[in-house]
Amino acid sequence: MNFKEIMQKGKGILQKYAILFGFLVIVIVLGFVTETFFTLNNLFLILKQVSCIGITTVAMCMLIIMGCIDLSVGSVMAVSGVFGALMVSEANPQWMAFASSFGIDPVWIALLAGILMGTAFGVFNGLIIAKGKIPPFIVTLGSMTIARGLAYILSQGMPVAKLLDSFTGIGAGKLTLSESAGLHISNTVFFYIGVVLLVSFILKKRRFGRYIYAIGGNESAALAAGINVDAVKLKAYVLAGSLVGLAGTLSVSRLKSAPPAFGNAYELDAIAGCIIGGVSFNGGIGKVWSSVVGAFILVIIQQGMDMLDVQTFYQQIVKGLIIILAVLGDRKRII
Amino acid sequence: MNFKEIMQKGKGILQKYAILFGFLVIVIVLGFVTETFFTLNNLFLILKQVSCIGITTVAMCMLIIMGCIDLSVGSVMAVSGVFGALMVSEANPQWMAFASSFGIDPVWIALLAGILMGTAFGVFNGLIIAKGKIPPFIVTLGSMTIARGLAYILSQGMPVAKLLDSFTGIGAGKLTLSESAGLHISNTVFFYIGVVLLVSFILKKRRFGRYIYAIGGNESAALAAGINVDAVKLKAYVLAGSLVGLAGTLSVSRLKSAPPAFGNAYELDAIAGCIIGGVSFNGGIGKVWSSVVGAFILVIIQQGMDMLDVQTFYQQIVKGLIIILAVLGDRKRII
Amino acid sequence: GDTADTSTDTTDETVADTASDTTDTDTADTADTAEPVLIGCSIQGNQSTFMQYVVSGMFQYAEENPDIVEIDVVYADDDATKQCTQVETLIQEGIDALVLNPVDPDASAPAVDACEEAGIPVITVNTTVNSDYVSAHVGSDDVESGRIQMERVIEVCGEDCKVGYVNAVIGHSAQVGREQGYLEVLDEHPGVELVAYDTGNWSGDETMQLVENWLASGKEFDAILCEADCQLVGAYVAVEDAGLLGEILLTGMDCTDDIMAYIAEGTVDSSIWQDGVGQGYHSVRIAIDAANNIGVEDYMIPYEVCSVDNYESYLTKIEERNALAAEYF
Amino acid sequence: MSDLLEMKDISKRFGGVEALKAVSFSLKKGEVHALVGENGAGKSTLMKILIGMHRPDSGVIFLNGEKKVFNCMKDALNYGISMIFQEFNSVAHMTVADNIFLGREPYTKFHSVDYKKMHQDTKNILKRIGVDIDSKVDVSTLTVAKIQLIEIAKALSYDADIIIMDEPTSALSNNEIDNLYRIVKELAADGKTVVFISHKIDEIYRFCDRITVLRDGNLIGSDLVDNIDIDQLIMMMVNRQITEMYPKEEAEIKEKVLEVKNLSRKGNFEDISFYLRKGEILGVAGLMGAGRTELAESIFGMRRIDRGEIFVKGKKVSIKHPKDAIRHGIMMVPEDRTKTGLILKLSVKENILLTNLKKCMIAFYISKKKEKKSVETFSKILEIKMKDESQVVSALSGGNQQKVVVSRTLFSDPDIIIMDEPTRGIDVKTKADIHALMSKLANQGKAIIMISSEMPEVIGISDRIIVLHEGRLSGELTRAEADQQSVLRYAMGRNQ
Ligand SMILES: Nc1ncnc2c1ncn2[C@@H]1O[C@H](COP(=O)(O)OP(=O)(O)OP(=O)(O)O)[C@@H](O)[C@H]1O
Ligand SMILES: Nc1ncnc2c1ncn2[C@@H]1O[C@H](COP(=O)(O)OP(=O)(O)OP(=O)(O)O)[C@@H](O)[C@H]1O
Ligand SMILES: [Mg+2]
Ligand SMILES: [Mg+2]
Repeated sequence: MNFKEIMQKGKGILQKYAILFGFLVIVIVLGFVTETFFTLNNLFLILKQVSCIGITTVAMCMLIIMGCIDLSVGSVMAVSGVFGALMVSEANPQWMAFASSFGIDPVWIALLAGILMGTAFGVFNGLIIAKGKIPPFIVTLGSMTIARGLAYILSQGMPVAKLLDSFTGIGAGKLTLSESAGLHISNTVFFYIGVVLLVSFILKKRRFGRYIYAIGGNESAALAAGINVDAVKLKAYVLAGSLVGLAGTLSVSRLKSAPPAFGNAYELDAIAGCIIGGVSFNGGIGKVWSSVVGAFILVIIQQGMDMLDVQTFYQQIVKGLIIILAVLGDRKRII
Repeated sequence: MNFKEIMQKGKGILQKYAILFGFLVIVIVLGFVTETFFTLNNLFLILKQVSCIGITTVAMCMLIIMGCIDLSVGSVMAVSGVFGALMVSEANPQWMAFASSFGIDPVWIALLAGILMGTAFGVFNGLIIAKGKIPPFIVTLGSMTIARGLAYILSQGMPVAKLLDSFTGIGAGKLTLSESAGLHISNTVFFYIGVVLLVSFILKKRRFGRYIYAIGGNESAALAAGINVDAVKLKAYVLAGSLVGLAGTLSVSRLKSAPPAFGNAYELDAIAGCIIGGVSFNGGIGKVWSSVVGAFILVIIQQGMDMLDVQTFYQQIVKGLIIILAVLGDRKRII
Repeated sequence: GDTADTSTDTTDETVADTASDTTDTDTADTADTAEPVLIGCSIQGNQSTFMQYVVSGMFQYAEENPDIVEIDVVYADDDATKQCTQVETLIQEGIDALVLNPVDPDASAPAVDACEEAGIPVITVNTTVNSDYVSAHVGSDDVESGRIQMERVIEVCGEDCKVGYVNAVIGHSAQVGREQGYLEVLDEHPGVELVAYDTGNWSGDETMQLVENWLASGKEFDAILCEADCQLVGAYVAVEDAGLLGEILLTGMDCTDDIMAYIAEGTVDSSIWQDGVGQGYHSVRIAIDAANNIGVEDYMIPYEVCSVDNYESYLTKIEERNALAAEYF
Repeated sequence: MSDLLEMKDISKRFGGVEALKAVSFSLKKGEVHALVGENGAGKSTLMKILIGMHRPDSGVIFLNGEKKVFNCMKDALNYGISMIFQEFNSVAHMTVADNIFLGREPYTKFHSVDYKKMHQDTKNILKRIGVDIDSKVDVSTLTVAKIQLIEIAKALSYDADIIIMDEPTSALSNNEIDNLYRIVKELAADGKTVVFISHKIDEIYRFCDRITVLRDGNLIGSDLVDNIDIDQLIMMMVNRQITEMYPKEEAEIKEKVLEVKNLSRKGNFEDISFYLRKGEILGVAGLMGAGRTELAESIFGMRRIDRGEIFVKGKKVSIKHPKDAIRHGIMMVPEDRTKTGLILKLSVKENILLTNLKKCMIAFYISKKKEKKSVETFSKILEIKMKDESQVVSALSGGNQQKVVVSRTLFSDPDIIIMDEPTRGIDVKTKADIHALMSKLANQGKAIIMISSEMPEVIGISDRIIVLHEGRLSGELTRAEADQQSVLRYAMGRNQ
């Protein structure tokens, strides 16, 4: 291999992993400029911060790979959280009574209710997209508004508060590694890891996952191969909906309150996370892992800007530029 | 032509104009339920309400036909409006002095500044999309954040107020048809009509317009046909940007104040308007006229719900359902 | 109350930099060596201009006292999750006290819990949070603002007037409190007819469309109340277009520039004055005390009605406020 | 022998187009059955109904004497019918193995996809049809020909009783066709039934036992190959006599108009030099993956070249974009009409006029009248079968679509025309028409480069032939020297 070839190869690798390199640069700069960035404490903090939106990003990732999208995730997180919280809110005795009537700990009912609400929206989106043959963008634009309205109706426009401690314990709970050093891993992190592993497995190792890639890559080819495209789409939206419902319920449990305005514009963060991580917007290409990287980059950038005292107005500009540069770096030869 | 064929044909027409039929149904219901809906006064009010967002919808329509999208229109309206307003704000003497220094009425400088700011974002979006080969969704997701940040920076986070009367006169001005009956047509309506005619002409009668359809239909075929795809894309984004800048400046002039938070989520309304009107989300198909119909439907629905005192919560649900039903009605045989 | 040394930990020597800053030895150090106290300020967002005035007040205090305080301001974009996240980051950075402007009374509570865990005192500003741990609150009562605005309307228009009001973003603490104030007063005055209400989402444009549609449907009002001046500008244009300026009383909150100009003209009746700069200023002052383990108490600044009758007396205040905000943003 | 399958009185219309009018069609076990007809005759539509992709408006299907309804392709696959589609159906960013096993991936006992078995099976299948492709590469990196082979492999791997091949050889060169011939014969010997759609007459006689002819959606006839001779067959297909398949007019060959020197593009072609003269038809032959398409696209500016120079009429030119090429008088008919040739959603008119809309402008706008006149000229010359000029091209049959692309090229009146597989998927009559047209154009002083995988075509109408082998120029032949053997020898890289 001569020098030129080595250069070529280097270029290729750099291009392929441009995002990761950019990510490293950001991390190193932050490490140098701030004192607290490179501490285990901060690592766990970042993990915790990533986890809820991270779960939603994983769901989005799966849909983007399938050549679809879901604009409703932010609102569905809200309505799921609100619905779940109602089951365990001392301020809403009729719902709490309903939840208690099942004879099991209302906390489980709440978790289930949240996930089911997400699933219901998944079914709704999936059915209309698969059977109605309407572009996902437009269906989920509609359901985004519907879910938000429902969140307001259910909560009567006010945050659902006074949640049972056992429920808020889900989000607040943590695994303590070292009491003295204050090292804890939040519960939500384990949920996140679980979701990442599960969806990775499905995408790589299950037929369903392969069909998601096939549909995203070439829908008519998938159809010609005898794949029940409609069923796969429905299934994917249902799975994504459940994950979003879970993310919403976990967030609410962390927040100890369910504001109906919650999750506004989270769909954009989730999409940005996927794209920054390298999931192709055209479908058919991408890994769950990419969405994890993207979600981390977004959280770390936010943290970095807060740490470096970047003014709020300028933060928006930086964030916008980073979204564009990330993809630009990925697509074009930057060296 | 036998009976079956007539039925077939009828079906075809119904399908083709499903949206228009739905629209008529809404209008008729509103006419029956409220007293004031079917008055000329109200027609002109609707026209006025449509006009600014309508201009943005026309711009969006052109981009969607080209197989692209622009998520930044809401923020760009804000930054254009803010920038224009600064030129004529008595509260910002340094900018006003700058505008006056040109020796022409600052009102024109303000209008120009607003349009130019929109154009600048058009250039930015267009260049990155065309040269960087990045999906428009992601580029404009980035510039949406950037434009919003810039609007806040320029306005220092406060609404730009105390605008010259001659500037607010642009939006407030109207053509009085009948003084006694209070029949006026707002100036902004004429701007809207002008934009609709201009863009219709371009799309139908200019080569540039044909190329937009060609690129939306099949980009690589357009390239192979010798179309300078990059240049056309850039040009389309620039044109769209200018129109959005105009819309932003007009809105601000109507509102007599330029809040930096202005136009939040307007991109969704503009997209919804196009799709409801029947512009294909896959590109290559659609007319400016469709975007007009869509924008009207959205405004009329909003008005209907306000008139009927439907509360926001339910309004959102209705709006979401209508977006979905409109497209569903358009795609599938409903009869 | 003095709650700053609730962190009665026993493992002082092993406690890493996070939790130790507020221990007695540390604060003593701070006082002696005159190393400035680091105050974290978590602001709900910049959707309404008002928060900028509050932040300006904070900066003003910090600038006046550079030796004793340093502040670090972050904005949460009206997202409670983001606020909790940012507060966690602030704690990581080692702040000595937190000034919290909660996005939501309940949803922002975990941010307070996090401070409690780290032994960092919390002062809330403008909006309260549902937590016992908060050392003090600086602000004005939202319910009160709704009450005095509605009372002003009834005072001018009489006991049997027809009113409509435009809410801020539904679920926001300011909206919840102010609407509650409206409804309380309406309950006390059964003669007043509530013709219509809806939300303007803190947007002038949306409010304009809403009021236009109200008026187009033949609804009649004696007064329209807005929960923020950034909405009132839209209502103003709608009323003006309908040729009803002067016939419908208009009132808002926050005394922004454009509305003050309308009040001077006499086309808008009033706006509610809330001393944002003062809230910010005093919140930092009190936070320093809390960080230094000095006992602190709530500090309430009452709302005032700024109307066509008395607006001159507010003009200089507003000028100062705007100059200050322009300096920091 | 009773019928294995019978389609009875099948009718299908698409909007205004009656694609099939009460067509009946039957298959016997173990036969290779040719389905032939002009472009747009309804061959693909009939087969798509059989595979369950389209639902017939009326008519019934009997399989082994039992009435069956196919609602979707899965049904057909379950009944043992598989199909190679005329338009390829592969997922570009999946591997070869993924594509072949799409929809029926093997599972391990832990219910996860068994990649090991999948790749092993893929290797076996590919070996069986004699193709050397790595099962682990992405399909996106393969040439049209290789993708075609994978489509064939996929259809075969279903182990179906009835295999429909819709123009399987259109992208293949002779080696592959021979291979396919062997496979088809094996299948027939195994008692499988093959439906073979092709426009290449010689292939039909070589491969098939029985022929069914469609014309304009009507069944014209069905009989054993032995009972129909070529003239008869052509008569049935086009309803008129074709006198000359390669009507070559002797044109006067003049000065050089195009010359390329040492053109290289990494991974595609190396050091290609040749010239083209006015009035000349230069054939470019080669096996699959020889780099002909890449070469043509690079000259036309659709791809970047790494090295080399291009001269047009003696002047060195820089071509970075198709528009540059067009400016220098070069036009191209692309290889894949749906991917790069046409904008399927737009009308015939818009597609034909796209490149040279300038001609239809009056002052600053496009004139409808001028458009209509221009389109009429070309639709007459090439006899494009369409409702009117505003019909969307996606509703035309493959052959008619190809004519639209050719019309566009002619409309912009170039001096140099590059045609990449210009008659791929075109029926005999139109093929002859296009050959005649090329000949006429050359006579009018145009210079033509024609890339073709059909040996008789290359030899039939070229004045000179260059042959590519693995991205390098391996030989050049004059019309007099050229015969099948010599061209093939060069194509396989044996220069001596
Ligand atoms: N999806 C469709 N929509 C509308 N019309 C169609 C569609 N598919 C086929 N047609 C029409 O049906 C007729 C038959 O087309 P088909 O593709 O079956 O022809 P074919 O015999 O396969 O021709 P070719 O040899 O060119 O492939 C044509 O007139 C075509 O325009
Ligand atoms: N998208 C691609 N990516 C990488 N390599 C490619 C790509 N397309 C083609 N190639 C390679 O370029 C070479 C030339 O391919 P090309 O399509 O030009 O061949 P061709 O002679 O036109 O053959 P045919 O048209 O019969 O398939 C082949 O080696 C092929 O593997
Ligand atoms: Mg066909
Ligand atoms: Mg080729």
